[in-house]
Amino acid sequence: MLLQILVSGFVLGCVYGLIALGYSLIYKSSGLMNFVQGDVLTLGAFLGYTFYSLLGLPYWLSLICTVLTAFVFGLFMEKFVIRKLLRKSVLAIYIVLATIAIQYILQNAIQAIWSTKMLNYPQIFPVPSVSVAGIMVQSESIFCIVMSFVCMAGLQFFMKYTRFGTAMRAAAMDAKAAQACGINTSLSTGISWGIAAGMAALAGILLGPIYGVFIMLGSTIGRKGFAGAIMGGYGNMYGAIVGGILLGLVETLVAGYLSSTYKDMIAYALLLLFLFVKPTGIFNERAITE
Amino acid sequence: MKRDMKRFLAATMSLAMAAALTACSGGNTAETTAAQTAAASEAGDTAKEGETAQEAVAPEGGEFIIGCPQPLTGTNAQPGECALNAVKLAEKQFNEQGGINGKKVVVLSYDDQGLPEEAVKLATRMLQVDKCEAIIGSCISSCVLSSGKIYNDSKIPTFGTGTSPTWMQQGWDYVFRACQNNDFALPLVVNKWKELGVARVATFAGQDDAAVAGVNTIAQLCKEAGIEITTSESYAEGNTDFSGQVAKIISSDPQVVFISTFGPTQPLIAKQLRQFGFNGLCFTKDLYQVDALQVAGAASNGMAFAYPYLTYSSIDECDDPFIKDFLTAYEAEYGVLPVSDCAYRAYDSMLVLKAAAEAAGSTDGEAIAQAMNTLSGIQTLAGMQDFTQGDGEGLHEFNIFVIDDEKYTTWDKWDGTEGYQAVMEASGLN
Amino acid sequence: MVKRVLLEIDNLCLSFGGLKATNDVTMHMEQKKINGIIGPNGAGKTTFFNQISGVYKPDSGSIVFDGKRIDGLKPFQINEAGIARTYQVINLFKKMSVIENVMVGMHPRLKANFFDSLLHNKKQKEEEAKAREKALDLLDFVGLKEYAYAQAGALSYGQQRLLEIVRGLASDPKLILLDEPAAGMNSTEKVELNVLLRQILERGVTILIVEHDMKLMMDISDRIFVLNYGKKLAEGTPAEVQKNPEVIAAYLGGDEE
Amino acid sequence: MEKNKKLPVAKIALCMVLLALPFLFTAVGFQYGVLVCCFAFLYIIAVSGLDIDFGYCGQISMGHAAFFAIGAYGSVMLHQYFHIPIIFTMVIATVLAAAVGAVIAYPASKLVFHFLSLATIAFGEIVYSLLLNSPKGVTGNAVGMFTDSINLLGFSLSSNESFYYFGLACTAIFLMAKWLMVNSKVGRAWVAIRENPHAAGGMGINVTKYKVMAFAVSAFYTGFAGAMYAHLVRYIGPDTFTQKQSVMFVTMMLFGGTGSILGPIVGAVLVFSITEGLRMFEQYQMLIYGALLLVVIVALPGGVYGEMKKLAGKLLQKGKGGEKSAA
Repeated sequence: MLLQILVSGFVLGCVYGLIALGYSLIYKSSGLMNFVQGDVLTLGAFLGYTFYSLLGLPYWLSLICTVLTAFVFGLFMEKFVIRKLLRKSVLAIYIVLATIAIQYILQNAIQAIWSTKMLNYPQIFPVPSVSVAGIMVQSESIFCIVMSFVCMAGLQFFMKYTRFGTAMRAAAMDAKAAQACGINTSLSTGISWGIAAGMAALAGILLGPIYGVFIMLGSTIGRKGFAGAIMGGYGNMYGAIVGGILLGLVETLVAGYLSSTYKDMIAYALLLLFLFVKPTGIFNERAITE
Repeated sequence: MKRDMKRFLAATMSLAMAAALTACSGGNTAETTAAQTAAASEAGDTAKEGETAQEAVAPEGGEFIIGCPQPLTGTNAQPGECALNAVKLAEKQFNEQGGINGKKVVVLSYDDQGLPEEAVKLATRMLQVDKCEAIIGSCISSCVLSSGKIYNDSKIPTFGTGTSPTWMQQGWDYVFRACQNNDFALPLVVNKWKELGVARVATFAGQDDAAVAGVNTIAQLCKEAGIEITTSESYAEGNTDFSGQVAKIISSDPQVVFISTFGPTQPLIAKQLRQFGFNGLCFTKDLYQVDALQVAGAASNGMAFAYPYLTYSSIDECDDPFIKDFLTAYEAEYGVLPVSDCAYRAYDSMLVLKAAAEAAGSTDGEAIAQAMNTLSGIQTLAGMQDFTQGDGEGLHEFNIFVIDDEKYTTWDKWDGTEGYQAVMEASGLN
Repeated sequence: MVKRVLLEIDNLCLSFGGLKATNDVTMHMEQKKINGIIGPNGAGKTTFFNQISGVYKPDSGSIVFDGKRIDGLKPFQINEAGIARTYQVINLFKKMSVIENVMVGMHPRLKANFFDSLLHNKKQKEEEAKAREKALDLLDFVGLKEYAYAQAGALSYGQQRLLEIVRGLASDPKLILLDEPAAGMNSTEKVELNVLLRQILERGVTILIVEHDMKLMMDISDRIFVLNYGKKLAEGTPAEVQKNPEVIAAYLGGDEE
Repeated sequence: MEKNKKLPVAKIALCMVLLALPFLFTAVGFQYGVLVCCFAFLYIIAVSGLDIDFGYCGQISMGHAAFFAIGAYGSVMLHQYFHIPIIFTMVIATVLAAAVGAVIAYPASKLVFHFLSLATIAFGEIVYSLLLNSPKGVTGNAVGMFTDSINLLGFSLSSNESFYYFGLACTAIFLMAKWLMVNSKVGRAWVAIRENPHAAGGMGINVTKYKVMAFAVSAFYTGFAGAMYAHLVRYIGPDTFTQKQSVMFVTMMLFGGTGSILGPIVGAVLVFSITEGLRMFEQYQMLIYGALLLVVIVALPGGVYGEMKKLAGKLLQKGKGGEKSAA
């Protein structure tokens, strides 16, 4: 049973990690906080369902379409709301409130468009589940793990070594200084919000086959992803995945061995412990000192 | 200066709109309600009620206003929507046959978002502002529980559409139920377990009122029947991964798993139980919905439940003529079949309300309440309802359904088939 | 008048990851004198300054102020002990009015506790009135009285500098630390500053200035300490320091070693 | 700070209207308005408290529903299990909420924006799950708890009208207390911490102590509002105290404008009446609410009242023209 719990805790942790990557990316590249990640995940699940089941595109194509649509949604969200507010040099809390407003709009727009029925992905991989050390794991879950690590590595490489990635980090450190050396900061923040939305949608289309598609799919996972990002070290890409996996494992172990009723409570208590004792998280990330 | 003017306009605009919204929403008296329901109902609504009433027998005088608070947003939006559609369908059908006691039926719908606080606020609003004379209540038991007292004190007959026993134990004479009470259905389930020689049961429950009440009843009945509860796990609303709980359930080696959940969690728990290796018999508290069947697929085989009726993915699957008429009318009206059984619960409540009003010969609350205790043999989707036992409940016996080969069947038909053998074997019962 | 030492700093050391920002510095400062600390950029002046005002905690050594050890205390405790400070980069409360900025400076001296403030009782009302009046006097002292109710952020650069000094004086300190007060000032403003510092001295407040403007420090300070690479290079009257070969070498860039 | 030389006539007129409001509503046949006002009062108190914590002291809190719950459940449980008269249980529960606020504020005082908001979210979630699965079902878990209405000196406030006057009095007291606190040494210390915590420390303000004080005071306000809520609705369940409620408090505060006495009042009344008003759109209710919220945030980032104040300030400035504004 322990192995069973560890494997499924790891899978859940990777899902949290994927969301945490989005949070850390936005924080690292724009110093902002975005509450919409969870609902973009739901949007991704519904979009994936539409492309894959309704329009009948092959899975990999619907995956790309979903991520692109979400990327554009992230860009528009940044361009028409966040940048407008940033230009008005408004209190950071108003930007958070704007993302909460977008959250309400997104949740209810999804319900209006796709109705409240629970939708289902037909089987994606020929082999329904694979046995890992004697434990039957759904093949979609394994695909989800692989994609999480691919995203983590890709993002870390992108942020550290590519020209555009460094420009993003500079923009976050000090927008004025970055603009002084010719970095189009608004474009870089836009791209970072786009990538974050794309990744959340990716998590959505990955989770669709595992959990089914319904309105409230993303809300709790979004919050847990944020917790994972902080525990790993807010703004650090490795930290996001490690924090997410840690949270996933702790949650599943607590549910299995301690008590399932207080599972969430213990997870949040662990987060509080991290925040009070080591806010910079496992990777001691000081992306942006306030 | 231009930018300031724009900002000033925006500020006054939002002030003015807020005032207008409160005034018109609060102050709407009976006349505007028709316009309001027309505006609020989905696009799928057919022609204005006014015209259709003219051709059939026109209800002569006055209106019978029925309030219908349901969760139309949030996690329980799906059952809420089905319940509202069924009540609107009943409203249309009743008005075509001359309304109730000659009065035109007017249904006002509200969204309580599944929150008890909203239900309480709505209750005051429905009684004081919109003057509702009957309530087809929320399918969320905690909402019925929080607002029931207000309806009862104002002598307004209320039909809760939730299945938890709690809100019928408060001694409210004006609150009735025309759908399943878990405390009546679950003894059948435990008797079946005794029949099969089940000795070890595990339970898995949500944390909402109905789920917790269901698990407590099962625990009580099992203690009496000498069946051991190996473990009782729960999950927080919004969670989708139950691997920790499922692993614990399986390691406690139960013969049967009782699942007390609601809405989208049913297929998730079914899939994860099967995936982790438990292929034995499972019982769910409420109906195992048809959309859960589609999502979980083969994992739903071996899921049983005691319930008055089923939901169908196509009309011809249904063999009960009364339900068939309802489904055809529902599909004609909304273009889709009801996914959640809350549509049946709400429709039956309207049928019973109509029968009680006609028996009492008036739409007055007290008269209807008195007439209720004399009602029996009311033909509804759930079969014959009988309220003469005086406990305000219409349904007392149910049949047990099972899912075999991804389709609904009754327990008797399923008994002895090879699917039955496989599940019994997996449960260690033969 | 007997020469009483107000601030005794002995063998102060602080290093940031190997870099010795303050390297075994010993300084004794007399009361009612203008003490100046000079040194080339990066000599560790501000770091030394921040250890006195409690922003950094020294690794070793002691700071004794008016007979009491204060190294390692939190900034607000050091302020209560009687040391006020200004900042190199202006740190005013921009959205508050000018007079409020000054009244915030008086915070440690106001005795009203939470409940007095909640009830606005007689004791609190009197204290507030006295504080407001004192703030107006202080503002008048530097000629900012007419802007009392304007927003601090709206003042000119020079005026904000003066406000910061007055805010420091508001808590009746025994010692005020001025961090490069002359930065960005033209020559006439520097003369006015000199006059202002003398007036502050008359109010019985000892002054410690950190500045890298040699000429200004020479005619303002009574005693000068020279820092270089975190070490105390020299100490003495402006005349002595000017003649000191090591100081000249440090400034003209001809380092020994 | 506002100039307190308001015209006395306007003040008296306002009091008269507020006192007569219930009769006006019943005359017009809109008794529901009285209940709406009762809810508005308790939201004004809760949001004014949150404004002290954020608007003045600069500490964001996304978990204030937890204190709302401590006030509500504290009062109900004390009354139910210890049979203490309700008016005392309300006070005890409020003090309890403030104490818990102070305890949680101490470690949280060194956290900054993002981390502080997540810490408060986590605290809110912990309190919510404790309410839902309390040991031995003492909070009634999912079923919730019923309670009676307040009886003040033997006179029961069960009717909406009577609760209206109790609410009006409490709101007046709490707003007056906020005005007194804000226009004093404590208020100045808070604003200094909000403006520049580093410099505030340098000015002799014990930043941690004042941050904890601000958090505790705001928990006191929100706790009392929770107790009022419990005895107005006379039923409380865990679903009312979710993170959605905390977000509602923050939205009300920001909608009106922070750092002022009138801002939270305007915000609480406006947002509450808009959500009530949108009720007729049923399932599209939250969609329209989200869209409206977004439009107002982008158009009026300082909040409705905040922007009005700025605008009025500018008009005044232009009006005076000659006055020697700062060089």
